Amino acid sequence: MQRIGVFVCHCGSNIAATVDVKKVVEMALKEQGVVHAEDYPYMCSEAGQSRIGEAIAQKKLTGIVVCSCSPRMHEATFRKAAERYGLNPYMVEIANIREHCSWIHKDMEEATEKATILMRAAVAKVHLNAPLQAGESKVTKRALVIGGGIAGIQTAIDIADAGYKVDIVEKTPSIGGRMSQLDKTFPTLDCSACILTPKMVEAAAHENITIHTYSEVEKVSGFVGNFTVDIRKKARMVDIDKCTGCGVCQEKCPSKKTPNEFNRGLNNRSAIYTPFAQAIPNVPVIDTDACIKFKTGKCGVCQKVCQAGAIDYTQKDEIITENYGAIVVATGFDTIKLDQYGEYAYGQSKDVITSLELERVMNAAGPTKGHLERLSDGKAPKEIVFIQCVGSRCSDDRGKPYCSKICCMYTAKHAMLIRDKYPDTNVTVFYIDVRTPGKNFDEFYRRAVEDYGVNYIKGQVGKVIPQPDGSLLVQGVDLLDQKRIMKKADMVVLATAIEPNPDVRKIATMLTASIDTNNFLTEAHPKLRPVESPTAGVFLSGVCQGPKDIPETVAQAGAAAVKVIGLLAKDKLKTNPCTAKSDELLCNGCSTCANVCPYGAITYETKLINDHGIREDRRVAVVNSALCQGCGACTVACPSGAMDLQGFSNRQILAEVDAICR
Amino acid sequence: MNKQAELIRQVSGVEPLKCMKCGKCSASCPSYEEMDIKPHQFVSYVQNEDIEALVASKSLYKCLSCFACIERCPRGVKPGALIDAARQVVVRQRGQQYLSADEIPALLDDEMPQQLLMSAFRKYRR
Amino acid sequence: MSVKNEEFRPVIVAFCCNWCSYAGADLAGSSRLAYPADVKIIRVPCSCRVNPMFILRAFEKGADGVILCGCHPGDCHYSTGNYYARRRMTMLFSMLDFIGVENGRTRVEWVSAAEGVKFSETMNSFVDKIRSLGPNVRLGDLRCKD
Amino acid sequence: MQRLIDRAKELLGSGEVARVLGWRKGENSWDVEPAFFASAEELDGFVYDGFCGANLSKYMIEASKLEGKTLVFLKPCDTYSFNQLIKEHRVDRDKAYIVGVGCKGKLKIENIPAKGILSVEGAGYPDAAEMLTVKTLYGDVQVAYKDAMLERCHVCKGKDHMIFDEQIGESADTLDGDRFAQVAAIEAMSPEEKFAFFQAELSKCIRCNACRNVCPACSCRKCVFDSNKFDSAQKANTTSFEEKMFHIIRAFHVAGRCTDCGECSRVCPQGIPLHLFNRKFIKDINELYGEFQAGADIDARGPLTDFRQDDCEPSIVGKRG
Amino acid sequence: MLKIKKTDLSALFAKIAESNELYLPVKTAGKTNFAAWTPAAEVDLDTLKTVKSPKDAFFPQSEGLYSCDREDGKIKITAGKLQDAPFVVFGIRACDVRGIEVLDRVFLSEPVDTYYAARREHGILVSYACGMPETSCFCKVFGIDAAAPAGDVVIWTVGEELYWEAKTEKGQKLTALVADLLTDADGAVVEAEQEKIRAIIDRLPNSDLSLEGWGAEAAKTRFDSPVWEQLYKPCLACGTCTFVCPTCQCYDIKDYDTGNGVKRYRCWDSCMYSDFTMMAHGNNRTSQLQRFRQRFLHKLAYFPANNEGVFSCVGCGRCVDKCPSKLNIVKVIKAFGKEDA
Repeated sequence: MQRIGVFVCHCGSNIAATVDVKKVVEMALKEQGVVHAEDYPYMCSEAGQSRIGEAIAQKKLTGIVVCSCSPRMHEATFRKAAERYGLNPYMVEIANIREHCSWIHKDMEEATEKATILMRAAVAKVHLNAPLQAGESKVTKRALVIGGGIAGIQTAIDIADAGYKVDIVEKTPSIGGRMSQLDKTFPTLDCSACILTPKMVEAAAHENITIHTYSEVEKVSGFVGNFTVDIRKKARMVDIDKCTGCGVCQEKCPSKKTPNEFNRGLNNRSAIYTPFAQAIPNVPVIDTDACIKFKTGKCGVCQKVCQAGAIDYTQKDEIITENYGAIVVATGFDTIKLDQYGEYAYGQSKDVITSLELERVMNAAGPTKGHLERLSDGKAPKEIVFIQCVGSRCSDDRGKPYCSKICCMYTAKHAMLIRDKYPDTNVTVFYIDVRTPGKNFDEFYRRAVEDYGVNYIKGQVGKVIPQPDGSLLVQGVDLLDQKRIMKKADMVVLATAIEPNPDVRKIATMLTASIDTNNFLTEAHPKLRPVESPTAGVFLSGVCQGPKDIPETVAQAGAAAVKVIGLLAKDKLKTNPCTAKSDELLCNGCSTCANVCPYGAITYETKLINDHGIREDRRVAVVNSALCQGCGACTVACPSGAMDLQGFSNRQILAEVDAICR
Repeated sequence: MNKQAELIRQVSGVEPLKCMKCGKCSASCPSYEEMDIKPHQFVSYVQNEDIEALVASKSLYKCLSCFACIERCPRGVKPGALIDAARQVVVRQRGQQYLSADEIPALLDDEMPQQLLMSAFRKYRR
Repeated sequence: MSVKNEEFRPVIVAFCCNWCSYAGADLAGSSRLAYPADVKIIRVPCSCRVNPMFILRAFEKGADGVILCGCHPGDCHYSTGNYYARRRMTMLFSMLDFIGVENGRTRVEWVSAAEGVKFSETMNSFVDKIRSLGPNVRLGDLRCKD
Repeated sequence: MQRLIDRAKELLGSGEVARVLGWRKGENSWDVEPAFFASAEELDGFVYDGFCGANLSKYMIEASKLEGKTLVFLKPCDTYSFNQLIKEHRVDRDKAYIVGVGCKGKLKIENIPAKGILSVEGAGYPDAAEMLTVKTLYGDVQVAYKDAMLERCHVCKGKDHMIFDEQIGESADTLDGDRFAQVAAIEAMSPEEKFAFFQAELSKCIRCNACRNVCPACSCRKCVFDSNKFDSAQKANTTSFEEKMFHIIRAFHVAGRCTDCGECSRVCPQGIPLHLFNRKFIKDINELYGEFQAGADIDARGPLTDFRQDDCEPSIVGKRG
Repeated sequence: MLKIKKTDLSALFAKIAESNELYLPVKTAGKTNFAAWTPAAEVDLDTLKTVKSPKDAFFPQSEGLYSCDREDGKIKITAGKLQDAPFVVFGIRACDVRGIEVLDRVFLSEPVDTYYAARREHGILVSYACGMPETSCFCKVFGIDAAAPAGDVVIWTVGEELYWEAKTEKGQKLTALVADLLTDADGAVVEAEQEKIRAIIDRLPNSDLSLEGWGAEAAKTRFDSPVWEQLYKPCLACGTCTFVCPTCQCYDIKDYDTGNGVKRYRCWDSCMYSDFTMMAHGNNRTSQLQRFRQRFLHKLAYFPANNEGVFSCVGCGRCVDKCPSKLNIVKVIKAFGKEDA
């Protein structure tokens, strides 16, 4: 049986002017279990709190009801006070008689009656309160960043600078990501490599950063502060410690017919290769599908020419297991496949290319050494047409329903660069809308029109028809002039929609992080927690969460890093004790609760259960209190009532209902 | 809502509000030059419930029912289906209701617009 | 209760989620936006914490109306809770309608922390509705009445 | 029937299964009880005919705890329940050897309007007759097989077994009704009529829990109506509210999980059409969240543990017809 | 011997109801159960067996014992009201009358159950001979004559008329009350009807059921029999058999929190339920086999052991009709008969 104290606050006249506080005290004393009741002008004041303390000591109170302002205001205050005076903080309940009563009612009798009922409900609840202890779990002071693009690199550097260890896991042979494939960046037109490479070097040289390239996350277990991750380090066939990066092997390699991924397949590479000159680490890998040695057993040229003796054909994939306190997902994006867009003749004509391919064409290290030329015949194009929104804003299943966000800006960039370098080349852009919010963005687009004479036409292109003379006929409409346009072009560039890296689905499943219908990772709150996943300890950086450009990506990377640092700075995590708890005797093991848990906090174990003398192995739900956030979705999903929420238990809420209705 | 506009929406199953006015339909249309009201305008005519003008338009029978606009529309708006439905409205105005495919051969005459015939075939084949 | 012979004073239970609707009710309070004292609020962490049994229990014990308030869909603090609540309540309300309980004794309303005005207006209109329906006789337990 | 017995004996003999779960002859030709058979001799009491309405899926919860495999005979509609139990980890698929048996509609003795029935002839499988000959103390009568069928057979879900190891026997088309017609008819009533209808039906309820205990979806180790978790434990109805509460909550707890197997209505001693509650939920789910048949697909997410961002609001309840 | 035309029955009921509560078989939503008579009630005397036995006229499924209410911080206790007005149970069958006699042995022996005793004191039984016995009936096995039931008044229907004979003082009082509506009749008609009924009963499949081996002895000889293991398996652990049974008398006592106090009530319980007699340490019968065995041994062994050999089964056959798994006491008796053979 509880011994309950009720403390009614006047809040100056805020409450006392409309609620007869003396009457509430009098009514409280009639409630079962209430052994003490008093009123005071300011319960939250030092003096008010010490009165609570005295009552706890003198009346041996086991539970407290404070009738005052909203619990959102002072619940924490009174919980701390109770704890100070030796009572478990979760034995405190607040009856909100200010915001929900005195401030909205004028009639004293009515307000007093309502305040009394709210007090009763709180008393009824306290009767069923149980002392709760916040759990603790230790934090592994090391972070994992999945993805080595600009998002991952920036996050890693920021975390490492704060003094914590970070591992980057990158699937390809080098870090750098999409940004390393870009030629120039908007809106400043500085060289992408020039600003990225220093970051890559900084990450590689950082004492707190370990980079696992050519590696993939294989398995994740654990929870916030305590993740255990298996990482598959794929066999490079090149000893990373011995290799000097001289490049002789790549020159001598006889297998040179593999499409070069880095150049989007616009030219070929050797079987042993580094993806690009500034790669980090500057150590090649052997593509065993292309390598003659691996296909036929005969060759071994690279091994012969390697002065350092770094080539090792016997290497096997290796799996390492590491512990982390936090995980950042920075898996980036790719462009969508255009197989279904036959009308743009991509794939039919070599001169229809995507914007990312154009980046490579314009880049000095690209397939044309930076010369703008047609990939079909090497001639300089005189008419270039850009088509916007290819696969973006598309509600059918060919494309994506969202705006890819970056295309308007990079197209303006491309147009401007071309007009600048090749003034006799005409550039036409077919657009639906031009979207340029952002600092100096619209100015940039206007410069393309006003200073560089880029011809913008509103209207999506209907089709691109390759002509016998090798040119391309672009059929469209100028919607503003209501005019059919048949434009002959030498090159067509498609602003292809971007989509999250397809691997992200696998990773999200491993992390129990949720993913939306477009495969973007879901943030914990779209406005207030944009860099956190709903799964505690998992953070989001870059395009994996939604389309964004480089400055936004870097900003989000920093934000994610701050969240990680905030987590790793703690030695132990205090967990909210108001978590779900399963009654093993009632649990059916049906998994219904786990299906609705947004945090993956519920797992199942087969346990020997002693149910009033009947012993049997049963599959029962187990809640990880470090992951559970206490929403209660599981408690309602559970058909047998085995799952309950501490602090808001079924019986507590029902007691409040009963008290209000009686 | 205007009854005829409602009818067109029902018959075509098109939601004009989904249109983002990109013009790809017009850009794809082989009869664009022949039309007074352009394919992308079909949508706004229905949206604005200006069915009289749409029905009076010669575009009604300039549309070849090639359905390129339907295939390529990124929003699934189907201007071709709208114009098909507008023709249906005309048919109904003349007091003729649905045709069964068997009845068509008997009704063929030289004055009947070929386009109507084509779209009837498409309609009943579907 | 003290007022008995006067006009019908309904008992109304309002379940409010801690993060949006309860805060919205607080805002209504601090903005002094009045609504009838018949409404008594129970704080729950999330609308998805509300078991249909709580609602039936309220009616059993004499409530005349029950309203559930949560964050707007998409804004749930726990990201998905109110989506589950929405389906559960749709099902429950449909069943109550099916067995002949007057429509309108139950309601779900999404009220954000910034919508003090909406909270107050919602409660006013809900109380009006319940007053027009009169006392709940079809779902109450007679033992609580005498 | 003989094929079933032969196959069961074969599987028992080979040791492939440790026992057989089927139906056993009763005192009268219509009194068929679910039963376990452990030997070939015991199988002489096995019967499979029109009176084998009992859904054996739920017995597999206990059978899953026993050593060895259990051969279980499941009719097409029973397999939905079995699938749902697999999905909820209540039965062990590996402990079951499922023989999908054909079904030509199951009979309910109460549906034969005759007093003092001594025997019913014509219900035997495989050649169930179109007309049943009913011998009674007060003379013989003829009843159409169809007229004596359970309600659920008139709205049969189909002849396909959702899960099986092998199939024996033919099924017949028995579907001749609209599954949701009665629900729709009630929906069309005024609130007063609806209330009067359910008041009359539910006032008969004696809280014997037969509906709950036979229900394959009600597989909780301890029902909320037997535990103190919600202060809702009751043994008998004391007021009309409790009857409503019990049946609404029961329907809610099985919503999205109920396969509409119809066992609740079959066993109710007071003939309350309990399936109406479940079917109301199924109809709502189909209309509001898309067609869903519990137990058809083990991997499908249950409609109440799922959502769409553009789901309808609860206020739709007042707006729909 | 008196009689009344069937068409005049509503007048009879109205007359009885003027000064008595009247319970009789009423059809609601297709099923017939005993219920209070109202002019609007659909009285159904044709149905042989009501779903529930009429035992709850004397031992209701749930009844308030007393209530505690909070009044100004004090607790006020109000005892439940005892039956103090006469009531008539009309149309109760021979087996169900025997059922009441079984209940009498439980509730009227020391300590006397005052709630039950008050009802028995004020209750008048108008019993009704079974014109058309059913297949599931086996009352003859327990020495019950469905053609001549016990009761305060006995009635028979023959053709379009209902014959009436008072058997006790209570019955005569009731007869006097409705004397205006009754006319004299020829007793020979009833005797012929009785012969007809007995002839049908002899043809019933279970009328010759042997009770050999049952009685007090069975508690020892049949408790550990492997037959139980065979029998109980299909049992769903529902309470249908218990709740339709005219003799099952177990109840539970529970409290209902009204918010302002507590109402203590008792309600039928079933030994088939897993939480029957549940205690802190668990249940003393841990398996369904034990619970199943309990029910039948109670009827056929423990009860006769304590009541001069009287079985607490009356052969009404309701469990035979209503068990969802088609288990019943006849099956149990026969299974042991076969085992013995």
